Amino acid sequence: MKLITAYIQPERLSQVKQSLYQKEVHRMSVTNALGCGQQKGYEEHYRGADVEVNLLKKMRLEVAVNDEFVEPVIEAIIEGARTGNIGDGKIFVTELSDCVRIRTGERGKDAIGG
Amino acid sequence: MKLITAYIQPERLSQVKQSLYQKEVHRMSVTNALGCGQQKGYEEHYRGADVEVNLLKKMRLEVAVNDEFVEPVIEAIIEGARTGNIGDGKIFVTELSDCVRIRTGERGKDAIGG
Amino acid sequence: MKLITAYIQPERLSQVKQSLYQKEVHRMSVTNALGCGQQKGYEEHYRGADVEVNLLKKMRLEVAVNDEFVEPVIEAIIEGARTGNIGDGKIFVTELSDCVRIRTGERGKDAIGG
Amino acid sequence: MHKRWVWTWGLVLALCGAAGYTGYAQEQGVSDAMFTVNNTWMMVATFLVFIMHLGFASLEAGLTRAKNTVNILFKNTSIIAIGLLTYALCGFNLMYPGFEEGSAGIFGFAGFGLNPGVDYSPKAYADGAYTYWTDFLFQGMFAATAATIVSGAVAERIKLSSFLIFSTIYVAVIYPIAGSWKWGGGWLDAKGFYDFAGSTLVHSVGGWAALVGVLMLGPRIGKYSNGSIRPIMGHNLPLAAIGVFLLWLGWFGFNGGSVLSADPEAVSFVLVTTCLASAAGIMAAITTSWIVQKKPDLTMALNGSLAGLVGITAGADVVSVTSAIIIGLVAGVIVVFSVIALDKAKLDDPVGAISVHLVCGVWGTLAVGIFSADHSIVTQVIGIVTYGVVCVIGAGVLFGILKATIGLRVSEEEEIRGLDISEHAMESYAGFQIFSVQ
Amino acid sequence: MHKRWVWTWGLVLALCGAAGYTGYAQEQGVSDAMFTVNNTWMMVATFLVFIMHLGFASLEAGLTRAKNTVNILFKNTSIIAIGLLTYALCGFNLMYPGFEEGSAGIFGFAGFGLNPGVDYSPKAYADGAYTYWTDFLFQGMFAATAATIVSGAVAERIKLSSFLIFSTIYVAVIYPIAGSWKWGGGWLDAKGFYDFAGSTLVHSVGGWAALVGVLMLGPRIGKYSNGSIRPIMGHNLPLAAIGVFLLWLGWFGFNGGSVLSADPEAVSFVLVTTCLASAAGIMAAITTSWIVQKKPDLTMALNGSLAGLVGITAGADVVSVTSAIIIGLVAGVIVVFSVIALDKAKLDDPVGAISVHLVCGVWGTLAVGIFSADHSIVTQVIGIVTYGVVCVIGAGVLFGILKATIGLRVSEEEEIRGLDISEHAMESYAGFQIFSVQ
Amino acid sequence: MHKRWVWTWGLVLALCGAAGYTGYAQEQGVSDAMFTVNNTWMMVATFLVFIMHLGFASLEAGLTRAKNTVNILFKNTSIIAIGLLTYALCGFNLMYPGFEEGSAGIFGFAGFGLNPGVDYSPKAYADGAYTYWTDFLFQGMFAATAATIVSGAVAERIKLSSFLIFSTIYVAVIYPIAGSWKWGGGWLDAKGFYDFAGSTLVHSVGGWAALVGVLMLGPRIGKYSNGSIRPIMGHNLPLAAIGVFLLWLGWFGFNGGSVLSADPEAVSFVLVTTCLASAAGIMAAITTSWIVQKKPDLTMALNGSLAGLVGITAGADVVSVTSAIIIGLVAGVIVVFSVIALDKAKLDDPVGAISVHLVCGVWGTLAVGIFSADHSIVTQVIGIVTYGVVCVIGAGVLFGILKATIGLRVSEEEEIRGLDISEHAMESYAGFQIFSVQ
Ligand SMILES: Nc1ncnc2c1ncn2[C@@H]1O[C@H](COP(=O)(O)OP(=O)(O)O)[C@@H](O)[C@H]1O
Ligand SMILES: Nc1ncnc2c1ncn2[C@@H]1O[C@H](COP(=O)(O)OP(=O)(O)O)[C@@H](O)[C@H]1O
Ligand SMILES: Nc1ncnc2c1ncn2[C@@H]1O[C@H](COP(=O)(O)OP(=O)(O)O)[C@@H](O)[C@H]1O
Repeated sequence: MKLITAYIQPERLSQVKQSLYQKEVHRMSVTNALGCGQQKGYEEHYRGADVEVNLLKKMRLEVAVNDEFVEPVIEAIIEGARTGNIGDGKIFVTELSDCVRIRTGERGKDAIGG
Repeated sequence: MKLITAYIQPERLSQVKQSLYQKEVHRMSVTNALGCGQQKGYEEHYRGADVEVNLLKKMRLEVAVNDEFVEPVIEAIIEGARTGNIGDGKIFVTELSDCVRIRTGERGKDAIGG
Repeated sequence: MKLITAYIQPERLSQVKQSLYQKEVHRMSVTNALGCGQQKGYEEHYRGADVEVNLLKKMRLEVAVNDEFVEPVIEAIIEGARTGNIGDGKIFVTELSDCVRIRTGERGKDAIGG
Repeated sequence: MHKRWVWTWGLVLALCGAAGYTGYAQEQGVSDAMFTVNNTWMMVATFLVFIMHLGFASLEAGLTRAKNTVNILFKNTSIIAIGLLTYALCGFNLMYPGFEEGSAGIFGFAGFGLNPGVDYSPKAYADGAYTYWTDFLFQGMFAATAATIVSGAVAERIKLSSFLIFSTIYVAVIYPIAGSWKWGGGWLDAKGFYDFAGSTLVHSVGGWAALVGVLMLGPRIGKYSNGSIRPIMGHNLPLAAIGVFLLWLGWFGFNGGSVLSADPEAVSFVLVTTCLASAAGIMAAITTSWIVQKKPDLTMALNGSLAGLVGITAGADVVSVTSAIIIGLVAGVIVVFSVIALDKAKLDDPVGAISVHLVCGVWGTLAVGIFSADHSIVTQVIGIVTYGVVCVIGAGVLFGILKATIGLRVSEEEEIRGLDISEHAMESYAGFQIFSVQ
Repeated sequence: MHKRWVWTWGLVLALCGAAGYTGYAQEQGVSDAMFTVNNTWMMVATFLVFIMHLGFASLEAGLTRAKNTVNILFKNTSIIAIGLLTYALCGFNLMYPGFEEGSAGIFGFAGFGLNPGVDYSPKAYADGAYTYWTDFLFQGMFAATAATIVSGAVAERIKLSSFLIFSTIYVAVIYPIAGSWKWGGGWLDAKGFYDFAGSTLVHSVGGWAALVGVLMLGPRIGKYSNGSIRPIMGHNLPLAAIGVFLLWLGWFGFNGGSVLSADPEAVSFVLVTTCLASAAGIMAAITTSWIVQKKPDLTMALNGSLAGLVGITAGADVVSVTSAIIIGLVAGVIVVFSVIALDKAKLDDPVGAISVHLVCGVWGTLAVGIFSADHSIVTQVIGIVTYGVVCVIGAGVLFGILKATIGLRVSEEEEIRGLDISEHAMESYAGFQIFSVQ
Repeated sequence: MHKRWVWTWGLVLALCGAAGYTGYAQEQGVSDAMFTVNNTWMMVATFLVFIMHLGFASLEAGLTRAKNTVNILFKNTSIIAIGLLTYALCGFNLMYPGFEEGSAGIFGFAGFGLNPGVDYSPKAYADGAYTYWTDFLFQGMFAATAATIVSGAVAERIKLSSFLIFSTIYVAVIYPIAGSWKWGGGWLDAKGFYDFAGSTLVHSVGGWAALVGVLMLGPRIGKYSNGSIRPIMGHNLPLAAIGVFLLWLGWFGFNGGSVLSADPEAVSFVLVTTCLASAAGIMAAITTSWIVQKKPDLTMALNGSLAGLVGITAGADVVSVTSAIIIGLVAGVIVVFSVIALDKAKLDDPVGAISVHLVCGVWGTLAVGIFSADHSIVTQVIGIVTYGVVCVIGAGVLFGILKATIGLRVSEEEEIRGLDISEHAMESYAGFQIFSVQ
């Protein structure tokens, strides 16, 4: 099992969800995040003083999947999130030792999906 | 060491905290998240147009623990969060390679707890 | 590759960013979080009733790095975040199996940085 | 047709006389200019009472959770519309049915709709104090406030449809009939009961219904658990503060307009007692909450202002400046203890409506008997009890029927998700990250 | 110099007569006291119209996204400043150029700047109804509202500089010249066209420009995608509700002040029709949205209030109470269907300005012909069409030139990031976590 | 008893004469109707000044961080209460002690409490301009504003208890004594110093204390670090905009009421200069900030409005329309540069109170000497300096004693956590995710 974490542009979220649905992935968790990377920030002015803002709004997606779903999910995220511009985001994959469904107590592979 | 990440219903948070305290787990981090899963979403109407909302409010818990605490923590979270309804949430467990306490610079097992 | 997750005090964020920049680390993601640990909470009073607040505001940093950067990043975070007071925060390190840059589709070590 | 001003007028004159001012008002007919300025003043007072509805909406929304804000705003927007339309349809003519002078009337009805009558002369209508239309609109703005008071107390759990039905009937029938007994020149007026601008007729009438509503609905989920009180905090205190300042502003018209003419001495004196009572209420509530709760509580300071205002409303024109300050101070202390006591009794009133409007309304009505030599405390008690009994029964029957039929309260799931989504399918702050563990 | 009051006066008197009230106003010269109360009333009305600008700012900000709030507030703050300054510079003298009586004037200009003239006598200026200064300020507050109406419709995508240039010219030149045809005593006035307080002269004039703006700008990114409508929700509904209550408050002055004296009967009657139309608009919009959308929509209730108010504005003084309620009910129904229909037609109006101000403005102007025996529906249609043609051409040419030169719309990147950052480099809610996927 | 109106009256008359208007006001005794309309106007002006307190509360809260909002609202709610109560206790009688005419008084006290006197006759009290009660309430509403001005400048770091003690004494003693020199008919009035509605007597008096407070407190943590300015952004700009619009609304009463009668020509002229100065201030501040800061800054536009209003306040009745616009334009430019300059000087004023109220207050007072032929710039400078010296000393001593005893500033930890939690144990936006890295 793997945990896939992706940072994407907020306005791409519904597109990414669409792509994931097409790959039959219906489970995910989303968090708001601020990202700092290659993408240029912007200046804010307030009452005569300036401040450089380089933490830009991003969406953080977490999808826990069984191993055979890793590549499809990565593809789906790329498909939904890519615009070709700097700032499109990153995907991180980590090993998942275990997974528990709280409602039923199921464990492992069965708990992840459906 | 393991990192336990759990998605639960927001209104169960204080219950879960209570259960964790009973197992002598006093450290945790909480983030707001939006979750999409088996739980049905709802429709919003705004000025004559509808929109399907399927990202529901969840709380994301992170608890870093030494290995012997993994099962007690999972039990505690289940105890506090379970209502038996769809949407109760999931728990994910990942391997933790290292842990550092910023204040003291302590590392590993000692840094996690007390 | 490693994923470094740190919880720090919100007001230390710009300091930590500064330290990371000095180590040539320019990529990171930040999320707002609430933390519960050794640090004492506070009481809120509202219309005659009290409530104990022990989830304090924290910033959650995520930095994905290649292995040689792990120690420099940990040092930089400590340098920027340490005040010596309880509540300074924690750093967690997990193994990263893969990393993908959405824009280019690059994978692994190359995708993490520059 | 008898109108409220007839009965109040005498007292205003008495006060004017007392303050060393005699004069123009006694003239047989007032001049055109005087008629115009009187009417202009009453229209300004009407605007001020109107803006109280925004005050209530803001205060109630501010002191409740973000997930119920659309619902509260919706209720308040509906109520002003319902209030004005039903008052035009029947309320006005139920409240001022034209009881025979000295007839100790209990019920009268002057017919449906607005109609100044064939022999209507604007200036003669109220001896040059205001026109028929001003009279209707000023009184109509009052009417809706009674229902708005209930709105805050039952917030975050009442079903929208039940609330709207309740409000419509309460405001269209119960409020005006009960009001006719005093302001309409009915039996309580004949008895000498005194309530200048409505500590009882408006605020307690709303407050009693609020109490009944709270009793019949029960507390919000999570408010009282395991025997302890878990505060459910208001989501937007600037909004609450805006509400209270607007309510105070509105009170200039609520009390100042209740003089029912622009009489300079009478109106300006009423404004001074009103403002000083509010200021005293604030200081007393701040002090009390600082001592009792250890920290100075903004929401108590805000409630203190309203407490002072409700307290002075019954006697703003018949008590001295010093008495006004005392009335306000006492109200400010009372309101803090009342809020705490109701919570101890597990009566969950999110905005403190019962404490502010009912408890301080009763206090203000009693205070007339205490601080004004011309009024008897016994008569005041009779009035208070009468309104209490009638409103509790009226509200109880209404809420009871609704509970037995369509139900009073939303489901647990709807309450947890919030009434905005469940009743309106809308969010009040789209895009904002708002998380509540309650 | 001819002023608006001359033409309105006759109708007010007619109404007063009809309502059984004759009297003081016909006197040759009013007393000093009457002059003072008239002028005081008109100043109060001016304040109320002023506060409508805050109402518009709040409503527009509330019904759009948080990332464009600074921009909206900035536009509304600028507009009141631009409106007053240009009205002082030329607007006032373009709108009231002093056409010869019965001359059917089309264009006149009484010169730049404010100048009451050498033989100015405050009391004689408007037969004791108000001073020159009050006249200017009251009319000046009206002027800026026309541009504000446009602001909401083109929000979240128009370039700031283009909007400011457009507004300045529209309010300084087009609004007053068009206004002179009726209120300035020009040819439409001579034809018998009737628009009491501006359903057409203010609201439709703003509404037509809003329509042209929306057509030329196109919808906001993401509003209509793949043939379906994706609602873009307002970020702060309490702010929107504050806006609507303040607008209603302002309407007491907008309509009440348009009587152009403190005449008790005329003003108070106008206030009653105004309020009842608003209340009826609310109830109708609630009911319609509850049926059509399945859930009761707060923003529709709020729009319903404004719809009723805009609807009654043309005839508030010449229709009966019952007619006022009917006008409000119809407006409340219309506004809901209009909002939905415009969306179907992919005309993206974030706040419903076209539906409220243009559609209901047209309805209100027609309603005068329907509900008042003294006015012809044909003449009303002539007026409506005239203003439509002139405003569409005027706004079209202005927007067209701007589009061809400096451009009308911000870039896609700026729109996605939000106008607050891209145009002002500021955030409206610093520190708040606001995420929008649109 | 001497009252402020006596001294102002002559000038109002002079103006009226100048404007070609002579007449009714000189009559021996005004009619009852005139008395009533005068008093009604003054009461309306009182309401408007009252609502300025909500304006200040909203503006200050909006321009500071969300973690200090409860504290700011609490201070503003307290100040209006403290202001009214102390003004009733002693302020009114310190400010209008009844100096002998031409006595060049420095200190007088007419006794504690409110008491119109045994021979009080409402109409004779101020020659039919207003009653004793109206006089008190109007002046009382003014009093509290001086302390409110300080509130914004010292926000986010001052200890609540110290602030409340400071305000109480400043408003109860220093403001009224200083005020008595001009409005109370004291020595500065005898010298010919002119300040129509309080550019100096209210705004500078508040502004000087704000300056002293800022100097003694030091900047907020993190504002100036490593030699550079790190802006600390206001958390709610819609709230700030609401504040400014309400302040402008209030200014209609602040300046319009300072005519101290409803004189149509005088009041309406004052309203026109007031509004045009505000509009000019907005446009000048927008232009200046657009050029200097590269982007148009909403908070500067809002400050520009207030700058124009403060600037015109000293001479609203004695300068021409064109002069009013120039005064506003200059104020709008000044305020932007002043804000920037204070920041460069590391004087941390979160809301720009010093720039708006002190700097533009001084400018406005000087402007009377520049733009009105009847007033000497030398006398104006004497007045400005006098108030500067007295207020700096007064505020300095008060703040100094507090600093030496209970302390002025909260601890670093409390400041970082926010005054809402540390002073009140409350949050202003419960449930909202608000994160600030400052
Ligand atoms: N090494 C990293 N660690 C954590 N987050 C990262 C890292 N690299 C990128 N991100 C996240 O991905 C987002 C996009 O990265 P950016 O460098 O701007 O674009 P791109 O990958 O297209 O060059 C960043 O804003 C940040 O949230
Ligand atoms: N595979 C997954 N990846 C990420 N988050 C998940 C996954 N499955 C569930 N979740 C999270 O858990 C929440 C509850 O899941 P849901 O399927 O609704 O309930 P249940 O597990 O009781 O059937 C979701 O809203 C989501 O936040
Ligand atoms: N075991 C843990 N699991 C998850 N988060 C933790 C853990 N320990 C600490 N944290 C996070 O680190 C923050 C600081 O911890 P705390 O114990 O208060 O300080 P310190 O580490 O300096 O003693 C906490 O608020 C919490 O967010």
